[in-house]
Amino acid sequence: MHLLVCGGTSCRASESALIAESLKRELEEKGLGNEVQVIMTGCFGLCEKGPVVKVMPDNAFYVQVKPEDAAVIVAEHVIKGKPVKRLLYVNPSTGEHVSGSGLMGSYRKQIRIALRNCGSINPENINEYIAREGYAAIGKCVTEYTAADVIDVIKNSGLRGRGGAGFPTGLKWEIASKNQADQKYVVCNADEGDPGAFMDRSVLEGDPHSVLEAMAICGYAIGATKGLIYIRAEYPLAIQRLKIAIGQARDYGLLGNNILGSDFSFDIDLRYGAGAFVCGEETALIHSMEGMRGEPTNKPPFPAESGFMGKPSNVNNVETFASVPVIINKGWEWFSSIGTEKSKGTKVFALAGKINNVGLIEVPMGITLREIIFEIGGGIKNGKKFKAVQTGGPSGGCLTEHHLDTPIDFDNLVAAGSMMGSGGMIVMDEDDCMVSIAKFFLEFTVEESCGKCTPCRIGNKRIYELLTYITKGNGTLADLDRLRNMCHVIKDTSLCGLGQTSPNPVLSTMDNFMDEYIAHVTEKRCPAGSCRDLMKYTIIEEKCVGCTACARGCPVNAISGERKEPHFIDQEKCIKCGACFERCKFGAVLIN
Amino acid sequence: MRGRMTMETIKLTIDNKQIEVEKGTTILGAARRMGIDIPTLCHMKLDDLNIENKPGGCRICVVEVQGRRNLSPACITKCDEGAVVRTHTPRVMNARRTVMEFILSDHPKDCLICPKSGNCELQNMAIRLGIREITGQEIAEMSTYRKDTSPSIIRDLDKCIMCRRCEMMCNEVQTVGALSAVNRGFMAVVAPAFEQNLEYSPCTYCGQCVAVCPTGALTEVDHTGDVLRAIADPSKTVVVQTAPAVRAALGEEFGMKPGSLVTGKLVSALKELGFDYVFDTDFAADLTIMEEGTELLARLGKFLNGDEDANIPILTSCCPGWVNFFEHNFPDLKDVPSTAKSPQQMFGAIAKSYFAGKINVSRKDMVVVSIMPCLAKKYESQRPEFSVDGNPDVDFSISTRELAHFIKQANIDFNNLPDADFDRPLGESTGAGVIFGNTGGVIEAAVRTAYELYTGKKLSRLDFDELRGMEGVRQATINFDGLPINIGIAHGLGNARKLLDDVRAGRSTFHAIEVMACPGGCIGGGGQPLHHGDSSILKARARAIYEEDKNKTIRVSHENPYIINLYKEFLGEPNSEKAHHLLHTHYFDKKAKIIVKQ
Amino acid sequence: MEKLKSIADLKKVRIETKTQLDMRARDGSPEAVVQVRVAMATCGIASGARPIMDFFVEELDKRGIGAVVTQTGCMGYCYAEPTVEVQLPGQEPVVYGFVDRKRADEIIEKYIRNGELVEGIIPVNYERID
Amino acid sequence: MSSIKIELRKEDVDKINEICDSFGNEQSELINVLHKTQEHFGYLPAEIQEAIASKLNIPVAQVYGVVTFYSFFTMTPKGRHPISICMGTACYVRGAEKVLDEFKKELSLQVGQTTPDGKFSLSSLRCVGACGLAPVVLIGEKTYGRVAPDDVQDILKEYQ
Repeated sequence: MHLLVCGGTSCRASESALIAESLKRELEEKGLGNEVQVIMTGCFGLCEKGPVVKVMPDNAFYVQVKPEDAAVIVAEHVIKGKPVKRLLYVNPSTGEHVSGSGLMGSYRKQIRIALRNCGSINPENINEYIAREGYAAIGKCVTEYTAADVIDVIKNSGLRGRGGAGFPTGLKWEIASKNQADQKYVVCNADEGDPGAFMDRSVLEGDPHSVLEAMAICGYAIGATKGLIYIRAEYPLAIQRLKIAIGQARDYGLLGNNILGSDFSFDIDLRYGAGAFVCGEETALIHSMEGMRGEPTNKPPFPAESGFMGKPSNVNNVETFASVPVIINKGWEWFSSIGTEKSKGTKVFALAGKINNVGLIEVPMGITLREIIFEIGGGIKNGKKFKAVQTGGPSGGCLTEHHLDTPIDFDNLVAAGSMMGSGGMIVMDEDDCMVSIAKFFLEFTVEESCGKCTPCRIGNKRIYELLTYITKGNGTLADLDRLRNMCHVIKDTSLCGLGQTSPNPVLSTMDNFMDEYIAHVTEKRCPAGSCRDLMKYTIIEEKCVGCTACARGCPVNAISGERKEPHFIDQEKCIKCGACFERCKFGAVLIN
Repeated sequence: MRGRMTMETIKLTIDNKQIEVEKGTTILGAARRMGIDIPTLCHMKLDDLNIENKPGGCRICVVEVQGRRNLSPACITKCDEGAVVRTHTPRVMNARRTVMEFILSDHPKDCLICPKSGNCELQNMAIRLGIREITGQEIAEMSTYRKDTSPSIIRDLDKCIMCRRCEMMCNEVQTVGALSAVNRGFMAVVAPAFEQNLEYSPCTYCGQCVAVCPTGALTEVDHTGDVLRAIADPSKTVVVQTAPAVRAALGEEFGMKPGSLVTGKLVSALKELGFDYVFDTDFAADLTIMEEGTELLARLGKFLNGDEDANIPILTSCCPGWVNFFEHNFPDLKDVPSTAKSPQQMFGAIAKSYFAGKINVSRKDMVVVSIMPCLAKKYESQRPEFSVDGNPDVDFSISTRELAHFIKQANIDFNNLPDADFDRPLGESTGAGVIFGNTGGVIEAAVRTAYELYTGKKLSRLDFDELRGMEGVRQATINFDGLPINIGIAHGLGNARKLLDDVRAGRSTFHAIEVMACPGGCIGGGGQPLHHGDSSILKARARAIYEEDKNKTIRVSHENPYIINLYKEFLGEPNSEKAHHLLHTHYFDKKAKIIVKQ
Repeated sequence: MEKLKSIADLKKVRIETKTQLDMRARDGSPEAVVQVRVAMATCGIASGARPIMDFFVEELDKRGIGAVVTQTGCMGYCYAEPTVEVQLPGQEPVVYGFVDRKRADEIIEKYIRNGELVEGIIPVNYERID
Repeated sequence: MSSIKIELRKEDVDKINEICDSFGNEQSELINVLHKTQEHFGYLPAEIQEAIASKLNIPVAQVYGVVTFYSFFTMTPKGRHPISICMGTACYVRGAEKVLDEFKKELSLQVGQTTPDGKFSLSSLRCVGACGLAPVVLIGEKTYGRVAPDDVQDILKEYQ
């Protein structure tokens, strides 16, 4: 028998280590030290109800356990085999105590659809994919469905594009299917470029066949025989696994002519991106695949009309494709039963930032940010206070605690001033300055702007300069109005999605954290204490013992004072490097 | 109107007014038809020439379309049925103004001393939008680039606004490929490979990039100072020649309507400026016809006799941009073009030999200036093979635009000048020489002479309408008294490339091909008054050239009495040894080469 | 590899592979083995998963334990990389996080040999659809 | 005359031709050709771009336009130990900027530069996807996770 004690940060904070100690002591006393083991584990994702103890193999799940409960758990459950009812987890929807494996579903917030095979099959072995119903969906399509049937299934499922704006996938396929041409293309957008997002890469590395199969299904539906995967060259492992997968699929005849004995033929090639974020935009991506600068062009014409080499092309991203085979296998009814009214199924997020359980998660649409951050994510690192979460990368915005209980779906995120984007989710705490965060994203956009249209090429640069100016304490209230106007014009006039969304990080932080902007311009103060130019280091006379450590460590000799006398920082000379603060053992250096 | 019946039309409302347009019309097109002048900057369309620049990049032309989330660029947004468009709401006007401020925030403010001042589309837009200040300029970084001066063109990319017109001209129209958008984002700019100087690129100096640049980023090298100094130098005899296309365009610089012929005023102005002799490049054009026409007939004769080395088709060689183009791109075909020098260089060679001798001035004391519609002529005049002991046949080549500035600086009231005549002997020309300024003109002039010399008959009709027009590639078969001669014409180097590819592949059935580098021919040259995207200006100039031809008493080159005299007194026969020495040239392989290191 | 020319061919591969995998996992079956799956996505490899995988392959062999060590994709626990899933015949798989050589050695000696859980378990916090 | 001449070693010309041939000398394969070429030569100097342009029959200006558009392509040789600091959001909020500053200071280098001895080059990249290890630094193939500015000196010492 094993007693698993949650060692996640949040449970540790509520004395889970003490609980483990108590359990061990109780077991020793009862002479069970060798038979029953107490193990500290990682986070169960139930931090709100922590500390958590799980008894194996009985699967009993105790919540909000206190150190003094150790005795009763050992005495009742371990020795007598009777679960301690009052500590058992209560299913919030039924109000019943739950034990055993029936409990699993109710506390597990994640459902893996796109990631269904990631971390379970060997991605370099096609047989393992086939063993998990792999290539059954394309088989079903070519033998049982017409192209129109396939489009209907996808339309009815309510699947929306996972790459950004959430355009209905079935509708996109339908448009491409209706455009007649001698050649059409299925394009997989694997140019994942959001800084802090790696969902697509994980799918390609963990389950490449699901994407290949889905592209073939799409080809069948729209009448294309050629597929292209546009993948970042910075993803060598994903490229390698895709190549292996394509090779194996060809060997089996699952790509190539007359797939599974049908009339349908389809093959896939790789095209490499070369480090340009704008190539995530589909027209830019197509130009890049044609060997040109990845500059976007006006839509219409949409790729469905005139895409790669001027032929009708359907572009979807990796995660969208990865969801397709399951929908065919399990039916649209099943898929559309998950999620919210307008956003069906699940979404993969790369959860990162100031959070305990950094990782890749897949959650049903409609889950709240609170559930993601405080349950799955295990709460904020180092017990700090939650401040904001950034979704949608450089195109998205920051959401605050007001949004914690908003169900997440495409439309709610847009209404809240952010967007789904590809699924980066970066958590920020009280130490993060929101003006600096906005500046960080703008720096990214400035670097990644293709330079074709004026607002994005010059406007974003001007926003970035103004944000820098503000974080140095030089801005005025009038600058904030100017900033907002520039943001609105850039959104309103830019050529492609990159420019049209690039001001979002600024606008959303202005909407939610205006007080921080005002503090920067009126008080010349950074409330989060992160803007270096606005920091002021002073020495508290009473605490300073005159050890001279700070003065010796100061790179610009800004600190003076006699030995054993309080020291003093010359603000004119100080470069705010923080060396004195780090060196002082007496807490005498104060940062304002 | 009857043809319209089958055309699908679309009804929409712009600024509360209804309009019905053909399907596929842009909002900009529809608005212009209604007299609503939506401002544009990067967009440029030369109707008839099939040239359009529409990257949709500047975002000045944005308008509000009801139901659309964002503003739409009028230049590339097609009209939708029932659309409601507004072009001057506060939202639109604020956006347009802010975008303009963005552009200006990254543009030098040295308008007063900019070569484009007064003729700058960006400046005009700033005036039109009433920009009075650029907020935040103090903290705005500007993108700066190395300046580059080539023999013909000055690039000051600090002034580039990324309209991409030059890139489009250089690649799509001319297929020269010297320029490309380079870098990304704020530092994106149009430049040659490795941001090297144009001299190290396959640039032909056709100047079409300069002709379309809306700002002072691309301008011509200004030689008017050199010319002024030469005129002021009492030891120099300064001879000027003026190209045919100049007289059909110069008036525009003085507010005259496009197509005004100003030959007489032009001669007066040049005399006022102090040139010692005012001559006409048309004279040299007639000379060119004698040489090239003779060469054509000789090669044709060989060809008809079944000689495999006959080198048919013969290609014209008057256009220096075109010569540069085939030296870079078709060096394997460098024996195909006529060896005749261009009129500018023939003139220089004759002026500094025949004429200098006649007036007893030594070569080094004679300065030959050319007024050209062209920037490649600047480069051509500097080719080493066109000089004798370091003394060039043509000392300075200035463009129509430079001449206009020169005239203004010299306090000459151009519009009220009396007409004057060219000096003799190098100022007399025929109608055939005049039409060199238009696409098709050189070959038409050559046909007039070749026909009469070949058949020994007089042409009853001198206007070959089948050789005229604005189609990029044209062909016609002229009946030389039973011998059908196939003529090909291309203007714009991209069109020339098509014909050259055929020649290279052995598919060409032409006996003679005329190529002019610039769309429309010399009337659309890179040194002409800026057309700012209005192709009706080019057409008016073309009409003026044909009008001048019509007004001439002599319209075939071989009847020019001064030409006849020149051969009699000096050259002997066309294609004589002396003529070859002075009036013919050879070409070089300028293709980039990879040398394998041992 | 032979081409799969029909749904039946595909089914055959599926059933064969499934049976083989099931046999491996079933306690008491002649093919039963310990299965070790190492998360070898970029994040895992960046955190040192490759030497850990090599360690399992070599050590299990050296210590005479019948096992299949395979690579797999991202399990999602980026904060706890490298992560390794161990499945003993007849039992639910257990995921271990922060696996270094020391912990890998412990996993072999305690968990694989004796079925004793060791520190570093990561509770699986998602449902996987089949 | 002013024809441009590029000097290249025979084996380099052969290699470039081989790469272009392997992509059927298709102009639309330019980016793939550049990838392969950079993989072989380590960088894409002007002469090599000229040779590619000539082989694929496209203007060299266009090749240069593409090379300068994509941040993956470089015209300067990387150091023997290329250092890349991840500047993805996750790394940024966990202090990647300070780590980058420290590398800049220690090596007296700016991003995109190589030390005069050719030993180190410094670049920033967007996201290596090891967000659990943020902030992340890559030196060659080796990944360093949870790097603090104080660790920088020690890391560099490994390459002394």
